[in-house]
Amino acid sequence: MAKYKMHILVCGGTGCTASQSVEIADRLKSNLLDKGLDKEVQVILTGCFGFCEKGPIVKIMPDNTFYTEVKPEDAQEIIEEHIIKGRKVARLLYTDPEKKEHVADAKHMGFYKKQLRIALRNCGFIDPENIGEYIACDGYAAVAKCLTEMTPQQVIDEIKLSGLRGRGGGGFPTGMKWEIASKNHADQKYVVCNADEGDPGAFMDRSILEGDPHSIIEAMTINGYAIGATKGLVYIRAEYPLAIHRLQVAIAQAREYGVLGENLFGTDFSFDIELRYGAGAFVCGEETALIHSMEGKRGEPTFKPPFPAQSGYLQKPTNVNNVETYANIPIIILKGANWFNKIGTEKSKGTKVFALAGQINNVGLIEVPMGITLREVIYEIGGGIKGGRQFKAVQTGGPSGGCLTEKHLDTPIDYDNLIAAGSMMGSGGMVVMDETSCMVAIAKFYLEFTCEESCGKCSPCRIGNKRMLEILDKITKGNGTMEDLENLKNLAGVIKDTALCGLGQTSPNPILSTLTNFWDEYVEHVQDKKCRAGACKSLMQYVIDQSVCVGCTACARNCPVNAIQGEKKTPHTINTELCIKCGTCIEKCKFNAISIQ
Amino acid sequence: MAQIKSLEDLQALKNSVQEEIDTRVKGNRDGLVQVKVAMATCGITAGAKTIYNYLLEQVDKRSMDVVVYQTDCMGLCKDEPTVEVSIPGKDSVIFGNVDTNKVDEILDKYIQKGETVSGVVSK
Amino acid sequence: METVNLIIDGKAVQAEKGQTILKAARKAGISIPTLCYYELNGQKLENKPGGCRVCVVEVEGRKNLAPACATEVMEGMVVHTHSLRVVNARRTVVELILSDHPSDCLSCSKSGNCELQTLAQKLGIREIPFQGEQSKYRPDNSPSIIRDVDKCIMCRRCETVCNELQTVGALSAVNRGFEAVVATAFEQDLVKSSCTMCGQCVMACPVGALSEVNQTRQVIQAINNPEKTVIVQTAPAVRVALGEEFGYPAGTIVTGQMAAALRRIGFDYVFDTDFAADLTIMEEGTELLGRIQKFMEGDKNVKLPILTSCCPGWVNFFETNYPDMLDVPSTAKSPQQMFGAIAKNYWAEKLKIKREDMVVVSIMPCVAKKYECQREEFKVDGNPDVDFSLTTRELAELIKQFNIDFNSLEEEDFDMPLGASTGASVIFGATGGVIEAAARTAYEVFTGKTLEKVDFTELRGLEGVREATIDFNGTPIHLGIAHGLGNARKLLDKVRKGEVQYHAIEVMACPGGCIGGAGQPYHHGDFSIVEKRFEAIYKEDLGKELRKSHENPYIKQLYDEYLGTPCGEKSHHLLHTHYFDKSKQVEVEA
Amino acid sequence: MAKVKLAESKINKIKEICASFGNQPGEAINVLHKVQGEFGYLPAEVQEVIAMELNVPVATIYGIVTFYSFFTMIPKGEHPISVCMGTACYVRGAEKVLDEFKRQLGIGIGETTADGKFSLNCLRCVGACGLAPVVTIGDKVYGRLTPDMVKDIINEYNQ
Repeated sequence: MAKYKMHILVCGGTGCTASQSVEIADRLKSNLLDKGLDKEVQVILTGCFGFCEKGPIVKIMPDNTFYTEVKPEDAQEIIEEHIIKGRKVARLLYTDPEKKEHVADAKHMGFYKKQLRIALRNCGFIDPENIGEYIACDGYAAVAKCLTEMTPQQVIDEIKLSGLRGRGGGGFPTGMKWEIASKNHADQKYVVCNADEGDPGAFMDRSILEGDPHSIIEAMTINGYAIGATKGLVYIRAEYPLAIHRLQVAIAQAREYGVLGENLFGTDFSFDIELRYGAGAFVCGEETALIHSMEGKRGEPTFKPPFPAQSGYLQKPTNVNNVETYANIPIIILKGANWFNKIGTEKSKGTKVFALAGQINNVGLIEVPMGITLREVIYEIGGGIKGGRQFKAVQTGGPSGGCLTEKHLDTPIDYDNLIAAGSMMGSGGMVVMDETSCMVAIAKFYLEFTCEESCGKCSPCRIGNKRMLEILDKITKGNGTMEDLENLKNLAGVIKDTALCGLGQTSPNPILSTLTNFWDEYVEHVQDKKCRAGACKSLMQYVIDQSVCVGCTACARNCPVNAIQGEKKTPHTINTELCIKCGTCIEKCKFNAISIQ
Repeated sequence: MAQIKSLEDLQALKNSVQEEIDTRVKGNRDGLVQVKVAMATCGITAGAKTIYNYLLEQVDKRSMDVVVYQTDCMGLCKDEPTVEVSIPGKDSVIFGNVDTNKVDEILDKYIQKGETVSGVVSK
Repeated sequence: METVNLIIDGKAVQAEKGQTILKAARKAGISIPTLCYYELNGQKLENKPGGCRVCVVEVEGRKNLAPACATEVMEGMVVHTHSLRVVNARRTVVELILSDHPSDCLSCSKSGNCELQTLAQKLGIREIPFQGEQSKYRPDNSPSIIRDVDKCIMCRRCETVCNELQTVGALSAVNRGFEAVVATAFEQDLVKSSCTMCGQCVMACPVGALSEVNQTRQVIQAINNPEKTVIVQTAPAVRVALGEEFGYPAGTIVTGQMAAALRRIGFDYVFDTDFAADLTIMEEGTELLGRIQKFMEGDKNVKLPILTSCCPGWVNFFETNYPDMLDVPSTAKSPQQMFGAIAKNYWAEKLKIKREDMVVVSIMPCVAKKYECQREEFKVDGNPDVDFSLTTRELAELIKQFNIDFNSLEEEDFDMPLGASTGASVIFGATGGVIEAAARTAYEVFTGKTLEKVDFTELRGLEGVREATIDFNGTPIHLGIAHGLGNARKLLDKVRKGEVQYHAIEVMACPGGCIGGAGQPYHHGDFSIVEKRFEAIYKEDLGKELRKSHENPYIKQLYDEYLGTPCGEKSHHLLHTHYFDKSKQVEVEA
Repeated sequence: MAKVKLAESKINKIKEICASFGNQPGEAINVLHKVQGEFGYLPAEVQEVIAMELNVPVATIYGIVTFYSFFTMIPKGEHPISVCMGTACYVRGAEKVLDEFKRQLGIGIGETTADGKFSLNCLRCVGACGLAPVVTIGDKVYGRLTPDMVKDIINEYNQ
């Protein structure tokens, strides 16, 4: 078979697929066929490149040319210019926002420079639907090594030594978790991959499943071998059709190639994997709730202990790890714990994938070594704040996390530092906010989410969060009192202290952290009835600029509640008591004399 | 497809598929020797395509850690086909009027042994 | 037994390994308040979702407060059950629950029996600092049970009882978050669900979300209507529990005071359901012997075992779940309905009044009886044999409404003839009692001999499923007993599959039988109360002069004067019934 | 005898799906996924039949259906509109887009227009955060939306 001389990698992640990347790949292929180049140039639909802000992404290898925001109609030009003539299509290249220069080679882009891709090592690089490509990148070599050269205890020891901690939120040491499960004896044990990513704005697990599904299969098999389980289950969100498809394809291929099934690598060890579908419940990310959901029940958490490692799925010892955690496993086995534990900080080893979002230039999925600072992430990788506005806060950890401020920008990111700062790692959402974001409204946004996703089992979460939301609503509407703030503080503390599961215990974090870091803003809402970000509609006031108004009466005539007074040809005024903030006056004013304050 | 039943099976399979992905792997790695063939219309007319194919073939044959790719016209149209070689830490050089023999020479002498090879048209 | 040492509130405590902090503390005399926790000791039922968070305690070294009901003790644990942190959290949690609970305590049916009310009082809550939205649901009025879902606090007790203890499955937690509540499928009325009206959910509910339909007002109206002759009958289990409502210790027998109180209230005749229980034995016993006789003669069509049919919750249960076995249970009506039929026919004829002018009221330990007396087959031209069925609790309420000083009442007797009874009928109130009563009579009828040992102790007990073989003069008679519908299901499934062979099976829907009925004074999960009622029932039996139903002279008189023979034509018409298929069926839509 | 009325083809389909999961109660969620995939929603009658086939109380099935936001008892519109309310979309103005859809269609979240053409829902992060705010209609994804684009989008489906 003739070797392909060039490879065109087209991002086949959900984000890029949503903006027609599949069609781009098809057009590239048909253009190649027309030019008779289909045997020389290969088009591959890969997993997510991470740089979603500028999707769809097309990358040409081996010269590493990175095209952004490609449209199907660009396919012809890419083939005719780049492939045939070797001329890069300049207009599709990434432009450095600061230097205003085109950056051709992806390695030199600010977005990628500081990243270290371990969990995402194969995403955006291999064809996820081709097991051969995974094997070519050392795939299944780790499980082969475990099964043929290592005892289960050695595998556990290696993971323990690596210092890997759970990437799903809690940060529990993975090796220790495996060890507990291995020591509980039972006729049947289970390995469960938690792919019920529910954190709004976090999509690393989905990207890994879409871009490198075999790494999860391999890691789960290693996990099964280590703890003595022969059955694996992936609990995956039904809202992730592409990830489900890729995983199904990968499982079928793995079975066909004999790396999943009976007597793996000629040993006595057998392992197989099945899929279980989530049905839209954030709380199912909590492992006991997840297990109940897999058993076909309401996904309500139960008190631990018993831990799943003692009594989990169908009351059998069960080890639950999240997708990103698993993605780290094969490479740790191959490169060794001592390679891995050199990356990161003292207590947090390796890398972490973050979903960078919000008012930032480079929205996307990034993987960085633990210990990197927020400043590096936001300004170097993220390319700074959109529109050159002022940084205000960064929210990490999603609904379970908190808002960090300017003073935390140089804190090295790791599990413990984030908790100490009043937030948490969570699954890796990172939302950057500028001065247009109201911190009270942001706390309310997260609480709305928690309220909607609360399972309702325990009273602090079911009723307490609702009451906190009502208080926040009151405050954003300008009806809050200082007593409300006191109640809010007490409630947040009690909910954190008494809720049944992790979701409930962490649900007050967005409030607690904003109360701590943005107390003034709360007080402003309560005492001055002002929202400095201009985000709380009820606190906004319509004002007529007396120096601009000519007294044309257009506003007064059109005001539906007669809130505007003034003599003809003299500046008008708005009676704020009557004003319903409908915006009609602004629409009618020809002199831009009316503004919102 | 025969099932993978041992470490050796896996290694054998890996070797057979490695090649397909090699072009990509090399592109992603830093510190590799880069060989670029100017493949604009002028170059192709002068036979750059044959050179490009021959380069790929020979790099493979020699199992060299060299990444080969095409590039735009280097502006040395009179010397086509041209090949630019960049060795990390050294200035890149461009060889003109390259034929298959010259390719062998570039690979064996210039890249592997660091010897001087004639035909450099530009530095 | 492995033990661990821990310190609770500064006190060194030794506890069993695996025990919860709650139980260890209770054993050490330290009380920790609970709300959702519910246990029926000995009945294998424990509801501990860990949901209310009222029982949280501080465990040194732990980040969060721990629920005492679900946290196991550990060696060296140091627990604080009433630290400032705990008290503040507990109080806030109860305030939160109250903030989503209607404040209509004054008129709530559970007032005085409400565990939330007691808790709020104990914690000294005088105001609720949180105002906000309250849950609003449509009320559900079934013939027996009222669901006021607005009051549901998601303790899940009813759900656990309905699904695990009773395996009825009418209730489930539905929705999520603030909207989460325990409800029926599609939030329909209970009558449209698989509910058997057993009422164990009412018994378990700590608040007023589930309660019985109260009919005291209609009864007072009937009593005060000069046109009506109002007759009351009282079930066996009532007399051993009613006293609890007036401060007597559990297990106190108040039969005489009860009869006196009923007379004070103004009932024209104070009769006893026990009379009808004796009658039931005559009918059901005869039916059993008839089936055994036919079986021994080789009749292949005879249905054995015979199943008792006194319990209306149980009848509803098999009509819904075992429609293929409708010809297996005895066709004998329950004592309540037999009494009603006799009262409105025999007794009305004696009094020379029309049945429409007679009102029959029953006092029952049961809420399903309210449903039973309204079944169409127990009505004649729309007039029911039993007009109103009140629970033990409603009777207590009635007594209180009439300002009767129950505790100082002189004991009185029932009126005759329908107030005459034997010890056999009294034990109807406890699990195993019906089958024992039947055995006492059947033995003598079958063998023609006098039974020397009246007490069949092998049939007694509170184990969920029991069995015993009784020697009928050389013929072994195999008997099965189940109480609690979950246990009944276990037994019936075995019968259906032919795995077990019995001649007769007694089933009672409630744990303990009628003494643990849902119409009895609330025991709040303290099953030792039911155990004491159990002892009292057998004490009452022992104190009776006559202890076999067929020896009841008025029963003999009734047959001689009116009915003829047991299972005869007249009996068949008045004292027997038939059953309906109440299972759900899929029908093809045209 | 309480009767549940349903078309024969539907009854058979449900039975077939339940049987394909061995009529195991533990497979309830998988069954509900499949059945909803088949009929688009899970009306009471359908839940009754599933409960019978899996031999679990229908209250339990209803408890599951009402727990998970993916399951619905209301038929979706011909063109189901889902507005992403993930953080990235929220921060970039998804709420305003949602309000505009509500206004234009005259329906609230979880509702379907009277003509059965559109239904409106919120969802959490489709992962197209680079395109925020994002709306999906059927399989089609609309990114970088502003409220003034809403009317035209609806018109696309109204021809």
